[in-house]
Amino acid sequence: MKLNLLFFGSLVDATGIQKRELSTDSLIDVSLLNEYLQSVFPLLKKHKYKIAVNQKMVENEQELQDGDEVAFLPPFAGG
Amino acid sequence: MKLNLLFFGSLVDATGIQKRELSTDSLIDVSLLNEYLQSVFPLLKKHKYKIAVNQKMVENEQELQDGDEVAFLPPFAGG
Amino acid sequence: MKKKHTVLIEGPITPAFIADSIAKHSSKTDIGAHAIFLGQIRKDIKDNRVVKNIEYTAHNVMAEQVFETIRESAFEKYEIVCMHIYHSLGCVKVGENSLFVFISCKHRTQSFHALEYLVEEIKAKAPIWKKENYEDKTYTWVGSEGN
Amino acid sequence: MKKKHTVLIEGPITPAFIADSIAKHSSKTDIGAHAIFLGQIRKDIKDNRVVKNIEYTAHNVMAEQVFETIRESAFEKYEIVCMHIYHSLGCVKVGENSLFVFISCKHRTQSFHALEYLVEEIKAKAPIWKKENYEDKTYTWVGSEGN
Repeated sequence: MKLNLLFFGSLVDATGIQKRELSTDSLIDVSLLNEYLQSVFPLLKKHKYKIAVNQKMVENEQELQDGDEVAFLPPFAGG
Repeated sequence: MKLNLLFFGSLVDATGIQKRELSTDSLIDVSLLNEYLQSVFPLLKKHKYKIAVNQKMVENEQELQDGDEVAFLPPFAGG
Repeated sequence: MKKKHTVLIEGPITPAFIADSIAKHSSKTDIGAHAIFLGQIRKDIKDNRVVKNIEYTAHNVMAEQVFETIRESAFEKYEIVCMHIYHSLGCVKVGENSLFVFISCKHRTQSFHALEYLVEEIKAKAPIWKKENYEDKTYTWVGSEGN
Repeated sequence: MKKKHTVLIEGPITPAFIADSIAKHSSKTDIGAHAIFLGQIRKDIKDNRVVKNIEYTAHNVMAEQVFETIRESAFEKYEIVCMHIYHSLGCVKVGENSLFVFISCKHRTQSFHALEYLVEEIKAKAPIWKKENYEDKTYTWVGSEGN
Protein backbone atom coordinates (compact mmCIF):
# COMPACT_ATOMS: atom_id res chain seq x y z
CA MET A 1 0.00 0.00 0.00
CA LYS A 2 0.95 3.62 -0.40
CA LEU A 3 0.87 6.16 2.42
CA ASN A 4 1.12 9.93 2.11
CA LEU A 5 3.24 11.22 4.96
CA LEU A 6 3.03 14.87 6.06
CA PHE A 7 5.29 16.54 8.61
CA PHE A 8 4.58 19.91 10.19
CA GLY A 9 6.29 22.54 12.30
CA SER A 10 9.44 21.44 14.08
CA LEU A 11 9.07 17.96 12.57
CA VAL A 12 10.01 19.36 9.18
CA ASP A 13 13.38 20.20 10.70
CA ALA A 14 13.60 16.84 12.48
CA THR A 15 12.98 14.82 9.32
CA GLY A 16 13.95 17.21 6.57
CA ILE A 17 10.63 16.30 4.96
CA GLN A 18 7.32 18.09 4.50
CA LYS A 19 5.62 15.53 2.32
CA ARG A 20 6.55 12.07 1.14
CA GLU A 21 4.92 9.04 -0.36
CA LEU A 22 5.85 5.75 1.31
CA SER A 23 5.25 2.28 -0.15
CA THR A 24 4.99 -0.44 2.43
CA ASP A 25 3.29 -3.76 3.14
CA SER A 26 4.55 -4.27 6.67
CA LEU A 27 3.73 -0.95 8.37
CA ILE A 28 0.12 -1.90 8.89
CA ASP A 29 -0.72 0.37 11.79
CA VAL A 30 0.26 3.78 13.16
CA SER A 31 2.46 2.31 15.85
CA LEU A 32 4.59 0.34 13.38
CA LEU A 33 4.84 3.29 11.03
CA ASN A 34 5.89 5.57 13.86
CA GLU A 35 8.57 3.16 15.09
CA TYR A 36 9.91 2.84 11.58
CA LEU A 37 10.08 6.60 11.10
CA GLN A 38 11.77 7.08 14.48
CA SER A 39 14.44 4.61 13.42
CA VAL A 40 15.00 6.44 10.13
CA PHE A 41 14.81 9.92 11.73
CA PRO A 42 16.14 9.51 15.30
CA LEU A 43 15.49 13.23 16.01
CA LEU A 44 11.77 12.47 15.95
CA LYS A 45 12.13 10.76 19.34
CA LYS A 46 13.05 14.08 20.89
CA HIS A 47 9.79 15.65 19.75
CA LYS A 48 6.29 15.57 21.12
CA TYR A 49 3.72 14.99 18.42
CA LYS A 50 0.36 13.49 17.61
CA ILE A 51 -0.69 11.67 14.50
CA ALA A 52 -3.70 12.26 12.28
CA VAL A 53 -4.87 9.82 9.63
CA ASN A 54 -7.00 11.40 6.93
CA GLN A 55 -7.32 14.56 9.08
CA LYS A 56 -8.56 12.75 12.17
CA MET A 57 -6.45 12.38 15.30
CA VAL A 58 -5.74 8.69 15.91
CA GLU A 59 -4.21 6.38 18.50
CA ASN A 60 -1.29 4.05 17.88
CA GLU A 61 -3.46 1.01 17.20
CA GLN A 62 -5.12 2.65 14.19
CA GLU A 63 -4.74 0.40 11.17
CA LEU A 64 -3.49 1.92 7.94
CA GLN A 65 -4.96 1.49 4.50
CA ASP A 66 -3.78 2.15 0.99
CA GLY A 67 -3.96 5.86 0.18
CA ASP A 68 -4.10 7.07 3.77
CA GLU A 69 -2.71 10.48 4.58
CA VAL A 70 -0.68 10.26 7.78
CA ALA A 71 0.15 13.62 9.32
CA PHE A 72 2.66 14.16 12.12
CA LEU A 73 1.60 17.11 14.26
CA PRO A 74 3.75 18.77 16.92
CA PRO A 75 1.99 20.89 19.59
CA PHE A 76 -0.32 23.41 17.94
CA ALA A 77 0.66 27.06 18.13
CA GLY A 78 -1.99 29.02 16.28
CA GLY A 79 -3.08 32.55 17.05
CA MET B 1 -27.88 82.04 45.60
CA LYS B 2 -27.99 80.89 42.02
CA LEU B 3 -28.27 77.25 40.95
CA ASN B 4 -27.75 75.87 37.48
CA LEU B 5 -30.32 73.16 36.85
CA LEU B 6 -29.79 70.53 34.16
CA PHE B 7 -32.35 67.93 33.05
CA PHE B 8 -31.54 64.90 30.94
CA GLY B 9 -33.28 62.18 28.97
CA SER B 10 -36.96 61.70 29.73
CA LEU B 11 -36.83 64.53 32.29
CA VAL B 12 -36.46 67.01 29.46
CA ASP B 13 -39.92 65.92 28.35
CA ALA B 14 -41.25 65.92 31.92
CA THR B 15 -40.12 69.49 32.62
CA GLY B 16 -39.80 71.01 29.16
CA ILE B 17 -36.37 72.20 30.27
CA GLN B 18 -32.83 71.21 29.48
CA LYS B 19 -31.04 73.95 31.35
CA ARG B 20 -32.21 76.73 33.63
CA GLU B 21 -30.75 79.13 36.16
CA LEU B 22 -32.70 79.32 39.41
CA SER B 23 -32.34 82.08 42.03
CA THR B 24 -33.33 81.00 45.52
CA ASP B 25 -32.52 81.57 49.16
CA SER B 26 -34.84 78.96 50.63
CA LEU B 27 -33.96 75.82 48.68
CA ILE B 28 -30.87 75.13 50.72
CA ASP B 29 -30.52 71.42 50.15
CA VAL B 30 -31.22 68.86 47.45
CA SER B 31 -34.34 67.58 49.17
CA LEU B 32 -35.99 71.00 49.29
CA LEU B 33 -35.02 71.77 45.71
CA ASN B 34 -36.41 68.46 44.54
CA GLU B 35 -39.71 68.96 46.37
CA TYR B 36 -40.02 72.42 44.88
CA LEU B 37 -39.37 71.16 41.36
CA GLN B 38 -41.84 68.29 41.77
CA SER B 39 -44.49 70.83 42.75
CA VAL B 40 -43.74 72.95 39.69
CA PHE B 41 -43.41 69.95 37.36
CA PRO B 42 -45.75 67.26 38.73
CA LEU B 43 -44.70 64.83 35.95
CA LEU B 44 -41.30 64.56 37.65
CA LYS B 45 -42.92 62.44 40.35
CA LYS B 46 -43.64 59.73 37.81
CA HIS B 47 -39.97 59.44 36.93
CA LYS B 48 -37.08 57.65 38.53
CA TYR B 49 -33.98 59.80 38.72
CA LYS B 50 -30.86 60.58 40.69
CA ILE B 51 -29.30 63.92 41.35
CA ALA B 52 -25.72 65.04 40.82
CA VAL B 53 -24.29 68.26 42.24
CA ASN B 54 -21.26 69.52 40.41
CA GLN B 55 -21.02 66.18 38.57
CA LYS B 56 -21.04 64.05 41.73
CA MET B 57 -23.99 61.87 42.68
CA VAL B 58 -25.51 63.12 45.94
CA GLU B 59 -28.11 62.18 48.53
CA ASN B 60 -31.10 64.33 49.50
CA GLU B 61 -29.39 65.90 52.49
CA GLN B 62 -26.68 67.49 50.38
CA GLU B 63 -26.55 71.23 51.02
CA LEU B 64 -26.51 73.57 48.07
CA GLN B 65 -24.22 76.50 47.51
CA ASP B 66 -24.20 79.48 45.22
CA GLY B 67 -23.14 78.49 41.72
CA ASP B 68 -23.84 74.77 42.14
CA GLU B 69 -24.75 72.77 39.08
CA VAL B 70 -27.63 70.44 39.94
CA ALA B 71 -28.25 67.71 37.36
CA PHE B 72 -31.33 65.47 37.26
CA LEU B 73 -30.40 62.08 35.84
CA PRO B 74 -32.90 59.39 34.83
CA PRO B 75 -31.64 55.79 34.52
CA PHE B 76 -28.54 55.66 32.34
CA ALA B 77 -28.85 54.01 28.95
CA GLY B 78 -25.46 54.28 27.30
CA GLY B 79 -24.00 51.81 24.85
CA MET C 1 0.69 65.85 33.34
CA LYS C 2 -2.25 63.62 32.70
CA LYS C 3 -3.28 62.72 29.18
CA LYS C 4 -6.82 63.75 28.33
CA HIS C 5 -9.04 61.17 26.72
CA THR C 6 -12.14 62.25 24.87
CA VAL C 7 -14.71 59.53 24.69
CA LEU C 8 -17.77 61.28 23.31
CA ILE C 9 -17.86 61.80 19.57
CA GLU C 10 -20.61 63.20 17.39
CA GLY C 11 -22.47 60.67 15.24
CA PRO C 12 -21.75 57.00 14.53
CA ILE C 13 -18.41 55.28 14.98
CA THR C 14 -17.43 54.27 11.46
CA PRO C 15 -15.53 51.18 10.30
CA ALA C 16 -12.84 53.52 8.93
CA PHE C 17 -12.39 55.09 12.36
CA ILE C 18 -12.05 51.64 13.91
CA ALA C 19 -9.54 50.56 11.26
CA ASP C 20 -7.52 53.69 11.92
CA SER C 21 -7.49 52.93 15.65
CA ILE C 22 -6.30 49.39 15.02
CA ALA C 23 -3.62 50.53 12.58
CA LYS C 24 -2.18 52.95 15.14
CA HIS C 25 -1.35 50.02 17.40
CA SER C 26 1.08 48.35 15.02
CA SER C 27 3.92 50.38 16.52
CA LYS C 28 3.07 49.19 20.05
CA THR C 29 5.04 46.00 19.82
CA ASP C 30 4.43 44.82 23.37
CA ILE C 31 0.79 44.15 22.47
CA GLY C 32 -0.18 40.56 21.71
CA ALA C 33 -3.95 40.72 22.00
CA HIS C 34 -6.66 43.21 21.14
CA ALA C 35 -10.23 42.80 22.34
CA ILE C 36 -12.85 45.05 20.83
CA PHE C 37 -16.51 45.60 21.58
CA LEU C 38 -18.86 47.40 19.23
CA GLY C 39 -22.43 48.32 20.07
CA GLN C 40 -24.62 48.35 16.98
CA ILE C 41 -28.14 49.79 16.69
CA ARG C 42 -30.70 47.01 16.28
CA LYS C 43 -33.83 47.36 14.20
CA ASP C 44 -35.98 46.29 17.13
CA ILE C 45 -39.73 46.28 16.91
CA LYS C 46 -41.53 47.53 20.01
CA ASP C 47 -45.34 47.55 20.11
CA ASN C 48 -45.35 47.32 16.31
CA ARG C 49 -43.04 50.29 16.00
CA VAL C 50 -39.77 49.81 14.10
CA VAL C 51 -36.60 51.46 15.39
CA LYS C 52 -35.15 53.94 12.92
CA ASN C 53 -32.32 55.52 14.89
CA ILE C 54 -31.15 56.36 18.37
CA GLU C 55 -30.35 59.84 19.59
CA TYR C 56 -27.76 59.89 22.34
CA THR C 57 -27.38 62.68 24.84
CA ALA C 58 -25.04 62.85 27.79
CA HIS C 59 -24.04 64.99 30.68
CA ASN C 60 -20.82 65.53 28.76
CA VAL C 61 -18.57 66.84 31.52
CA MET C 62 -19.74 64.24 34.01
CA ALA C 63 -19.57 61.46 31.39
CA GLU C 64 -15.96 62.23 30.55
CA GLN C 65 -15.12 62.14 34.26
CA VAL C 66 -16.95 58.83 34.69
CA PHE C 67 -15.14 57.34 31.69
CA GLU C 68 -11.82 58.44 33.17
CA THR C 69 -12.68 56.78 36.48
CA ILE C 70 -13.73 53.59 34.69
CA ARG C 71 -10.47 53.63 32.69
CA GLU C 72 -8.40 53.98 35.84
CA SER C 73 -10.24 51.17 37.60
CA ALA C 74 -9.65 48.89 34.60
CA PHE C 75 -5.93 49.68 34.58
CA GLU C 76 -5.83 48.77 38.27
CA LYS C 77 -7.72 45.49 37.86
CA TYR C 78 -6.19 44.17 34.64
CA GLU C 79 -2.83 44.11 32.91
CA ILE C 80 -3.65 46.43 30.07
CA VAL C 81 -1.18 48.03 27.68
CA CYS C 82 -3.65 50.53 26.30
CA MET C 83 -7.33 51.26 26.20
CA HIS C 84 -9.64 53.39 24.09
CA ILE C 85 -13.32 54.10 24.57
CA TYR C 86 -15.54 56.00 22.17
CA HIS C 87 -19.25 56.64 22.56
CA SER C 88 -21.52 58.39 20.09
CA LEU C 89 -23.58 61.46 20.78
CA GLY C 90 -26.46 62.54 18.57
CA CYS C 91 -28.12 60.42 15.94
CA VAL C 92 -26.95 56.88 15.16
CA LYS C 93 -28.97 54.90 12.64
CA VAL C 94 -29.96 51.26 12.63
CA GLY C 95 -26.92 49.16 11.62
CA GLU C 96 -24.42 51.81 12.73
CA ASN C 97 -22.17 51.58 15.77
CA SER C 98 -22.46 53.78 18.85
CA LEU C 99 -19.94 52.27 21.28
CA PHE C 100 -16.36 51.23 20.62
CA VAL C 101 -14.29 49.75 23.43
CA PHE C 102 -10.76 48.75 22.46
CA ILE C 103 -8.44 46.99 24.89
CA SER C 104 -4.91 45.91 24.15
CA CYS C 105 -2.91 43.59 26.39
CA LYS C 106 0.27 41.63 26.27
CA HIS C 107 -1.66 38.37 26.65
CA ARG C 108 -5.18 37.42 25.65
CA THR C 109 -6.83 36.28 28.88
CA GLN C 110 -6.71 39.70 30.49
CA SER C 111 -8.14 41.30 27.36
CA PHE C 112 -11.39 39.28 27.45
CA HIS C 113 -12.06 40.00 31.09
CA ALA C 114 -11.16 43.67 30.85
CA LEU C 115 -13.45 44.03 27.82
CA GLU C 116 -16.51 42.66 29.60
CA TYR C 117 -15.71 44.66 32.73
CA LEU C 118 -15.42 47.91 30.79
CA VAL C 119 -18.60 47.50 28.79
CA GLU C 120 -20.61 46.63 31.91
CA GLU C 121 -19.15 49.59 33.78
CA ILE C 122 -19.98 51.94 30.93
CA LYS C 123 -23.56 50.67 30.72
CA ALA C 124 -24.02 51.03 34.48
CA LYS C 125 -22.24 54.27 35.21
CA ALA C 126 -21.98 56.60 32.23
CA PRO C 127 -24.57 59.41 32.31
CA ILE C 128 -25.80 58.84 28.79
CA TRP C 129 -29.36 58.55 27.56
CA LYS C 130 -30.92 57.20 24.46
CA LYS C 131 -34.05 58.28 22.71
CA GLU C 132 -35.22 55.52 20.44
CA ASN C 133 -36.87 57.01 17.38
CA TYR C 134 -39.30 54.82 15.43
CA GLU C 135 -40.18 54.89 11.77
CA ASP C 136 -43.67 56.15 12.63
CA LYS C 137 -42.04 59.26 14.20
CA THR C 138 -42.88 58.30 17.78
CA TYR C 139 -40.09 57.76 20.29
CA THR C 140 -39.23 56.26 23.67
CA TRP C 141 -36.58 57.17 26.21
CA VAL C 142 -34.89 53.80 26.74
CA GLY C 143 -34.70 52.74 30.38
CA SER C 144 -37.41 55.21 31.41
CA GLU C 145 -40.30 53.22 29.95
CA GLY C 146 -43.39 52.94 32.07
CA ASN C 147 -42.53 56.02 34.11
CA MET D 1 -26.37 23.23 1.19
CA LYS D 2 -23.71 24.22 3.65
CA LYS D 3 -21.89 27.51 3.29
CA LYS D 4 -18.13 27.13 3.04
CA HIS D 5 -16.03 29.31 5.30
CA THR D 6 -12.40 29.88 4.52
CA VAL D 7 -10.42 30.80 7.57
CA LEU D 8 -6.83 30.67 6.38
CA ILE D 9 -5.57 33.67 4.48
CA GLU D 10 -2.11 34.45 3.19
CA GLY D 11 -0.20 37.14 5.09
CA PRO D 12 -1.33 39.55 7.81
CA ILE D 13 -4.92 40.54 8.53
CA THR D 14 -5.00 44.25 7.74
CA PRO D 15 -7.04 46.99 9.44
CA ALA D 16 -8.73 47.62 6.08
CA PHE D 17 -9.86 43.99 5.93
CA ILE D 18 -11.25 44.27 9.46
CA ALA D 19 -13.05 47.52 8.63
CA ASP D 20 -14.57 45.90 5.59
CA SER D 21 -15.80 42.98 7.70
CA ILE D 22 -17.38 45.35 10.21
CA ALA D 23 -19.00 47.45 7.47
CA LYS D 24 -20.64 44.37 5.96
CA HIS D 25 -22.61 43.88 9.17
CA SER D 26 -24.52 47.15 9.00
CA SER D 27 -27.26 45.43 7.00
CA LYS D 28 -27.69 42.75 9.68
CA THR D 29 -30.05 44.75 11.80
CA ASP D 30 -30.71 42.07 14.41
CA ILE D 31 -27.14 42.50 15.68
CA GLY D 32 -26.65 44.61 18.80
CA ALA D 33 -23.16 43.62 19.86
CA HIS D 34 -19.92 42.74 18.12
CA ALA D 35 -16.99 41.23 19.98
CA ILE D 36 -13.68 41.07 18.17
CA PHE D 37 -10.35 39.50 19.02
CA LEU D 38 -7.13 40.31 17.20
CA GLY D 39 -3.85 38.53 17.78
CA GLN D 40 -0.91 40.83 17.14
CA ILE D 41 2.74 39.79 16.79
CA ARG D 42 4.77 40.96 19.78
CA LYS D 43 8.38 42.04 19.55
CA ASP D 44 9.37 39.59 22.25
CA ILE D 45 12.97 39.11 23.27
CA LYS D 46 14.01 35.50 23.91
CA ASP D 47 17.56 34.73 25.02
CA ASN D 48 18.61 38.16 23.72
CA ARG D 49 17.05 37.49 20.34
CA VAL D 50 14.45 39.96 19.08
CA VAL D 51 11.38 38.65 17.25
CA LYS D 52 11.18 39.93 13.68
CA ASN D 53 8.24 38.01 12.28
CA ILE D 54 6.29 34.80 12.58
CA GLU D 55 5.81 32.30 9.80
CA TYR D 56 2.59 30.34 10.10
CA THR D 57 2.02 26.96 8.53
CA ALA D 58 -1.01 24.74 8.87
CA HIS D 59 -2.40 21.43 7.85
CA ASN D 60 -4.78 23.42 5.70
CA VAL D 61 -7.45 20.84 5.00
CA MET D 62 -7.54 19.63 8.57
CA ALA D 63 -7.45 23.20 9.92
CA GLU D 64 -10.47 24.26 7.88
CA GLN D 65 -12.33 21.20 9.18
CA VAL D 66 -11.34 21.99 12.76
CA PHE D 67 -12.44 25.61 12.38
CA GLU D 68 -15.79 24.43 11.03
CA THR D 69 -16.23 22.11 14.04
CA ILE D 70 -15.30 24.94 16.42
CA ARG D 71 -17.78 27.25 14.68
CA GLU D 72 -20.56 24.71 15.00
CA SER D 73 -19.85 24.13 18.67
CA ALA D 74 -19.95 27.88 19.33
CA PHE D 75 -23.30 28.21 17.55
CA GLU D 76 -24.61 25.42 19.78
CA LYS D 77 -23.29 26.92 23.01
CA TYR D 78 -24.07 30.61 22.47
CA GLU D 79 -26.73 32.75 20.87
CA ILE D 80 -24.72 34.04 17.97
CA VAL D 81 -26.07 35.84 14.92
CA CYS D 82 -22.91 35.47 12.90
CA MET D 83 -19.29 34.57 13.27
CA HIS D 84 -16.12 35.04 11.25
CA ILE D 85 -12.68 33.62 11.87
CA TYR D 86 -9.55 34.45 9.91
CA HIS D 87 -6.06 33.15 10.57
CA SER D 88 -2.92 34.11 8.73
CA LEU D 89 -0.61 31.75 6.91
CA GLY D 90 2.93 32.67 5.91
CA CYS D 91 4.86 35.64 7.20
CA VAL D 92 3.35 38.13 9.65
CA LYS D 93 5.62 40.86 10.96
CA VAL D 94 5.89 42.35 14.44
CA GLY D 95 2.94 44.71 15.00
CA GLU D 96 0.75 43.00 12.40
CA ASN D 97 -2.29 40.86 13.16
CA SER D 98 -2.49 37.12 12.53
CA LEU D 99 -5.83 36.13 14.08
CA PHE D 100 -9.21 37.83 13.70
CA VAL D 101 -12.22 36.42 15.50
CA PHE D 102 -15.44 38.34 14.98
CA ILE D 103 -18.64 37.44 16.80
CA SER D 104 -21.95 39.21 16.46
CA CYS D 105 -24.88 38.66 18.78
CA LYS D 106 -28.19 40.23 19.54
CA HIS D 107 -27.06 41.04 23.08
CA ARG D 108 -23.64 41.70 24.53
CA THR D 109 -23.22 39.11 27.27
CA GLN D 110 -23.18 36.16 24.89
CA SER D 111 -20.65 37.92 22.67
CA PHE D 112 -17.98 38.18 25.40
CA HIS D 113 -18.27 34.55 26.39
CA ALA D 114 -18.39 33.27 22.84
CA LEU D 115 -15.30 35.33 21.98
CA GLU D 116 -13.19 33.84 24.75
CA TYR D 117 -14.48 30.34 24.02
CA LEU D 118 -13.61 30.61 20.33
CA VAL D 119 -10.11 31.99 20.82
CA GLU D 120 -9.28 29.29 23.37
CA GLU D 121 -10.65 26.56 21.11
CA ILE D 122 -8.63 27.85 18.17
CA LYS D 123 -5.43 27.97 20.21
CA ALA D 124 -6.01 24.46 21.53
CA LYS D 125 -7.31 22.64 18.49
CA ALA D 126 -6.29 24.26 15.21
CA PRO D 127 -3.38 22.44 13.52
CA ILE D 128 -1.31 25.55 12.98
CA TRP D 129 2.35 26.10 13.78
CA LYS D 130 4.48 29.16 14.18
CA LYS D 131 8.11 29.63 13.45
CA GLU D 132 9.36 32.65 15.29
CA ASN D 133 12.07 34.34 13.26
CA TYR D 134 14.51 36.59 15.10
CA GLU D 135 16.39 39.60 13.86
CA ASP D 136 19.67 37.66 14.10
CA LYS D 137 18.24 35.18 11.54
CA THR D 138 17.85 32.33 14.02
CA TYR D 139 14.41 30.89 14.67
CA THR D 140 12.34 28.78 17.07
CA TRP D 141 9.27 26.63 16.52
CA VAL D 142 6.93 28.00 19.18
CA GLY D 143 5.53 25.34 21.49
CA SER D 144 8.20 22.82 20.52
CA GLU D 145 10.99 24.46 22.49
CA GLY D 146 13.25 22.21 24.48
CA ASN D 147 12.45 19.19 22.32
